[in-house]
Amino acid sequence: MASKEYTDRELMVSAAAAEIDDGDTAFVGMRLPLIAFQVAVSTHAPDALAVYESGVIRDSPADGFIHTMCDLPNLNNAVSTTGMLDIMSRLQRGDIDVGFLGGAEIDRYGNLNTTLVEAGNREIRLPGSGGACDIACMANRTVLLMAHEPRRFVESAHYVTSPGYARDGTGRDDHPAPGGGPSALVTSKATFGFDNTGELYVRTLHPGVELDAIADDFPWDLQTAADLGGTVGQTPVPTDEELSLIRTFDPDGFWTGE
Amino acid sequence: MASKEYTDRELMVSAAAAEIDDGDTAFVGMRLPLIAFQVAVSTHAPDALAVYESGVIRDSPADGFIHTMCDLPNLNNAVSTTGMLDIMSRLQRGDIDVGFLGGAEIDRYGNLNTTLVEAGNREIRLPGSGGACDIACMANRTVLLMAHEPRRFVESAHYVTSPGYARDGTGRDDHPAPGGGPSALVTSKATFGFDNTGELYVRTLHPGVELDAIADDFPWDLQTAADLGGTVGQTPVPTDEELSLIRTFDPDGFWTGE
Amino acid sequence: MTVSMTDAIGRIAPGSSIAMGLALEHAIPFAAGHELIRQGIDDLTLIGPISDLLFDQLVGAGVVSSIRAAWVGNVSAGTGYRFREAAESGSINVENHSNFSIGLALQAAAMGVPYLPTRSLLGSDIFAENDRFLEQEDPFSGDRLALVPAIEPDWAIVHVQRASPAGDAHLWGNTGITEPAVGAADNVIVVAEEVVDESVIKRDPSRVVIARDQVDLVVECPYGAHPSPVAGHYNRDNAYYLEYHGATRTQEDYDAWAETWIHGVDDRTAYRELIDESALSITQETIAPEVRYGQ
Amino acid sequence: MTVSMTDAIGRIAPGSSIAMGLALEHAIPFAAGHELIRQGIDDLTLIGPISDLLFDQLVGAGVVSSIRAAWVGNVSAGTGYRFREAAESGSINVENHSNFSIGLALQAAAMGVPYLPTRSLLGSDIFAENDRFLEQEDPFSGDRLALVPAIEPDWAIVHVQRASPAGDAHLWGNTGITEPAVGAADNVIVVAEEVVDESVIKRDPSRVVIARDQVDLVVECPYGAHPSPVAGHYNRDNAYYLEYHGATRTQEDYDAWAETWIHGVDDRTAYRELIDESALSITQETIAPEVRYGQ
Repeated sequence: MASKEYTDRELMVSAAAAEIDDGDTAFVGMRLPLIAFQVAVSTHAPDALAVYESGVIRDSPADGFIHTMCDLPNLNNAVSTTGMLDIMSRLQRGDIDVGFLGGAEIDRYGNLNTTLVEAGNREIRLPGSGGACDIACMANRTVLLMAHEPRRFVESAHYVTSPGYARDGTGRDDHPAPGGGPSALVTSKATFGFDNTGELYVRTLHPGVELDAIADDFPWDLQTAADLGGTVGQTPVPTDEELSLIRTFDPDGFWTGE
Repeated sequence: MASKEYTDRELMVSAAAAEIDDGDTAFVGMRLPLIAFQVAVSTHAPDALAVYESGVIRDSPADGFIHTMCDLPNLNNAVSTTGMLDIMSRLQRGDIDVGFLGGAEIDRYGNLNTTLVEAGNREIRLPGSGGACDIACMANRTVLLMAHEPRRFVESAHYVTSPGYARDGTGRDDHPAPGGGPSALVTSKATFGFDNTGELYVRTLHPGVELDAIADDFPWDLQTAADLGGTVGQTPVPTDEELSLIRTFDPDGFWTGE
Repeated sequence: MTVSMTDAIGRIAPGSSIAMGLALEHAIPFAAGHELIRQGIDDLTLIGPISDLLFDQLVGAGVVSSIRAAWVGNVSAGTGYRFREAAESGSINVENHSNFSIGLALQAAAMGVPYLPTRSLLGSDIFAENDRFLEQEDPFSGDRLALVPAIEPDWAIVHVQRASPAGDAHLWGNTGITEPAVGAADNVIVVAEEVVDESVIKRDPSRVVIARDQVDLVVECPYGAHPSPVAGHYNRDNAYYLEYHGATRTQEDYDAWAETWIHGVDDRTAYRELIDESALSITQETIAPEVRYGQ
Repeated sequence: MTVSMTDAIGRIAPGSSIAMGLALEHAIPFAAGHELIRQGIDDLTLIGPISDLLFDQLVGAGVVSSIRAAWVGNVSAGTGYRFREAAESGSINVENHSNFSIGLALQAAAMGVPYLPTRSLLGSDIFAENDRFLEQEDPFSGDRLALVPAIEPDWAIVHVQRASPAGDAHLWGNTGITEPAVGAADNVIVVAEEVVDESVIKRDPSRVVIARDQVDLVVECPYGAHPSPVAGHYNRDNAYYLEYHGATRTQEDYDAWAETWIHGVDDRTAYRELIDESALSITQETIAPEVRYGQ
């Protein structure tokens, strides 16, 4: 692979930002989405609004690097700093267009585990849900981000922290929660969509990534857009403007560096 | 009756103020209790706190006359102006010691009607509950205030806006609400308590009032403290300090005049 | 999204349900109510905790078909005669609530759940007469609870001290059930004493009680809450409440009153000529201590 | 009711449940947590939404027996190693929540009801593994709901910008689930950057997030939330979070870390000598616009 002018995570941020439509209210959370929202609102989605479970509502990038949603630059000149129940109420009444989630494990139907994974005969305890379960249940759509590592793709999540689609192909039909479920997965090698039955499929490959090289990372027979009558495209590389913004928002590459 | 140095309503305010213990959190509402709290906190109950369903919390008299809890003098230098659900939550979790209620009708067991009364074959529509039903259900104890008029004392309230005690003598035992029920009724002629079965009895007579003169006002055989092994006392007249305070808080006698 | 009061109220269809008077006797959107009357938008369902005169005025104007509230009258004087007459004659339908039950109904809608449970209401005729409330045995404790179903108003109209053109509002003093109602309503009109630059609002985001994602229309209307008080702006016009009480005992009297106070003025600017603002102005000012953000 | 941190924490009995870190990564009461460790008050149940390091530190000190939370770790670096090791070994009991479920559990207690219903949780193993949650068919709509039972902590410890000696607190910036937790807890300790005269607080009653009737003890403790940020006072000490992550992979390493940062100082005054406050101070200040009350 030729040397790139951007890191994997910068590409992921660009791809995640593209999932925010102008006018969306986005539930942002931690890590890469913190940067992705700031890119989106600075480029194609000037009227997007971000809500954070701490209570913050923002319509503009922070004027300084933020490790967490509660860092003071994220409060300074915010639109509002209401409480968590108020933000979660927006989610529950269906007012959040898109929510971002990470995961240590994902299954074929977008169910995520951030609580407890198995490694050999050891169970590894992870930090847990935070607001992820709530976002997964109740956002109109969710965008999932994770490093592309084969161990993360599992036939069945050891613990379902954040529900995706039903494993019997009924999608969200019988799911009691009001949310629409995952609309995209962005890894460090590709972007994925979910078909009508809720099953993952490859949507675009990042530049330099071959389909064959990632198909083996999944313990099931991986679908692609081609199987669904479309074509597998290439993920757009971050534009110069996006890279400049990402490096402004994360000047030391804390979240988006190599 | 000799001319008095105070009005009926000034005496009622004094008697109502006496029902607030030092350290109490009192749910105040409208009209005479607005004045009574200010008298209590200025005299024997300096550590009493008043909460109002608008969200206001106060520990001191307003520096100016107030028609309603929301008048600006009641906000100015308040302790807090939180929301109604927050105040009602205090009530529901059992943190309100005493609440004040008025009524157009009261029955033998302290059930109050402020919604719909009968007058001959006409039903007269009154303003309704406001927070009265909630206070009646959930305050640790309630103090009821009303003008002493025979039509207000009824065998059975035409509409129970604010529950008192059960009409079968079981008090609050089977009542689902957490509150303790009425502890006192203050009219313009006497003060009343409630016995173990929840039935009203005369506790004290206001100066110049004879028991015989009020017994006929009730359509049932009125109990007195004497029937319960005590004695019917005389309601203390307002002290000079109380009268001076009442006339400071209500300089034109809007609530407390003749 | 800043529009004139005329335009804002013109968006409300006859037959709508409207939550108003949510901060109790504070910051009642009288100007909006009077514009509803002038435009003759009728068949309305009014929703609120208590209503200190505004609902009575709308009933008197004949534009109301239903009220879902805990108290309707005149806090200074007691009875609201137009409400009383309409309720007694059956020309309006009244759903009786307590302050808490109307607050919980709006909060349930704001939270996106079908109901909220409460320990209030049981044992009252408010509960007994209303088929919409349910009694439940609490599955955890066995306690008896009342379940209050959600109410989702078509509109909420809220009066605030200052708002950005986008709809973010600073509101202080009494708020009552403003926040639950704004969360519950499909559409929200913010009426502000002052529309200010967004930067003013953003300098104090923790003062924002209503954020833009909840707001559809912003109207600047100084003195728009008269005769109710607005913290930091003007006191309650007590005399108005007493005069109204005396002047509206009959429908004919109300009609004459409305001719002067509602139909006789085109808008709030003209209305302000009818009142003595100097008698209501703040003379003893309290300024909040400094609050800093920054980074 | 103003007391020293030592006195305040000394009132907490071993075996108590304590809600802390309620404003998420903002205004975490680290000073109070460190004093709990120094006094060896153990067998604690910790309650919170996410915990950005504080719970990990208490677990490392061996004073925790249970955690009821949605997330425990290090927001800058991911894993909290002391929590992970204790959870994996079974030396602490963990009740998994989502942020909303812990918020609703505290809100139910604050409201004085046994539970609150939600559309979240169902379909997750958080719901499936916990017998305390119940599934219900909504009696109004037939929808499937999860019922979250109330949690009443023995204590809530909350860090604020300023409070009166009586306990009325001005708090701004992120608040997370501070208000529900304060309403839910039997006892509340307010830790303030600044204890101010009551008159300062009363000049802005709408800024009061916690009122005295909910508060048992007030402690003045500047920099008491370090390394977390406090709006208007200091920024987050990001380096501290990264250093802690590297320095506490084993229990031995943690013990050495705690020797310096917790046991090596008697109180917050001594602690402040360990940090470079100038690197955290606010350099770009934003001052809230004026707010007036009055009459």
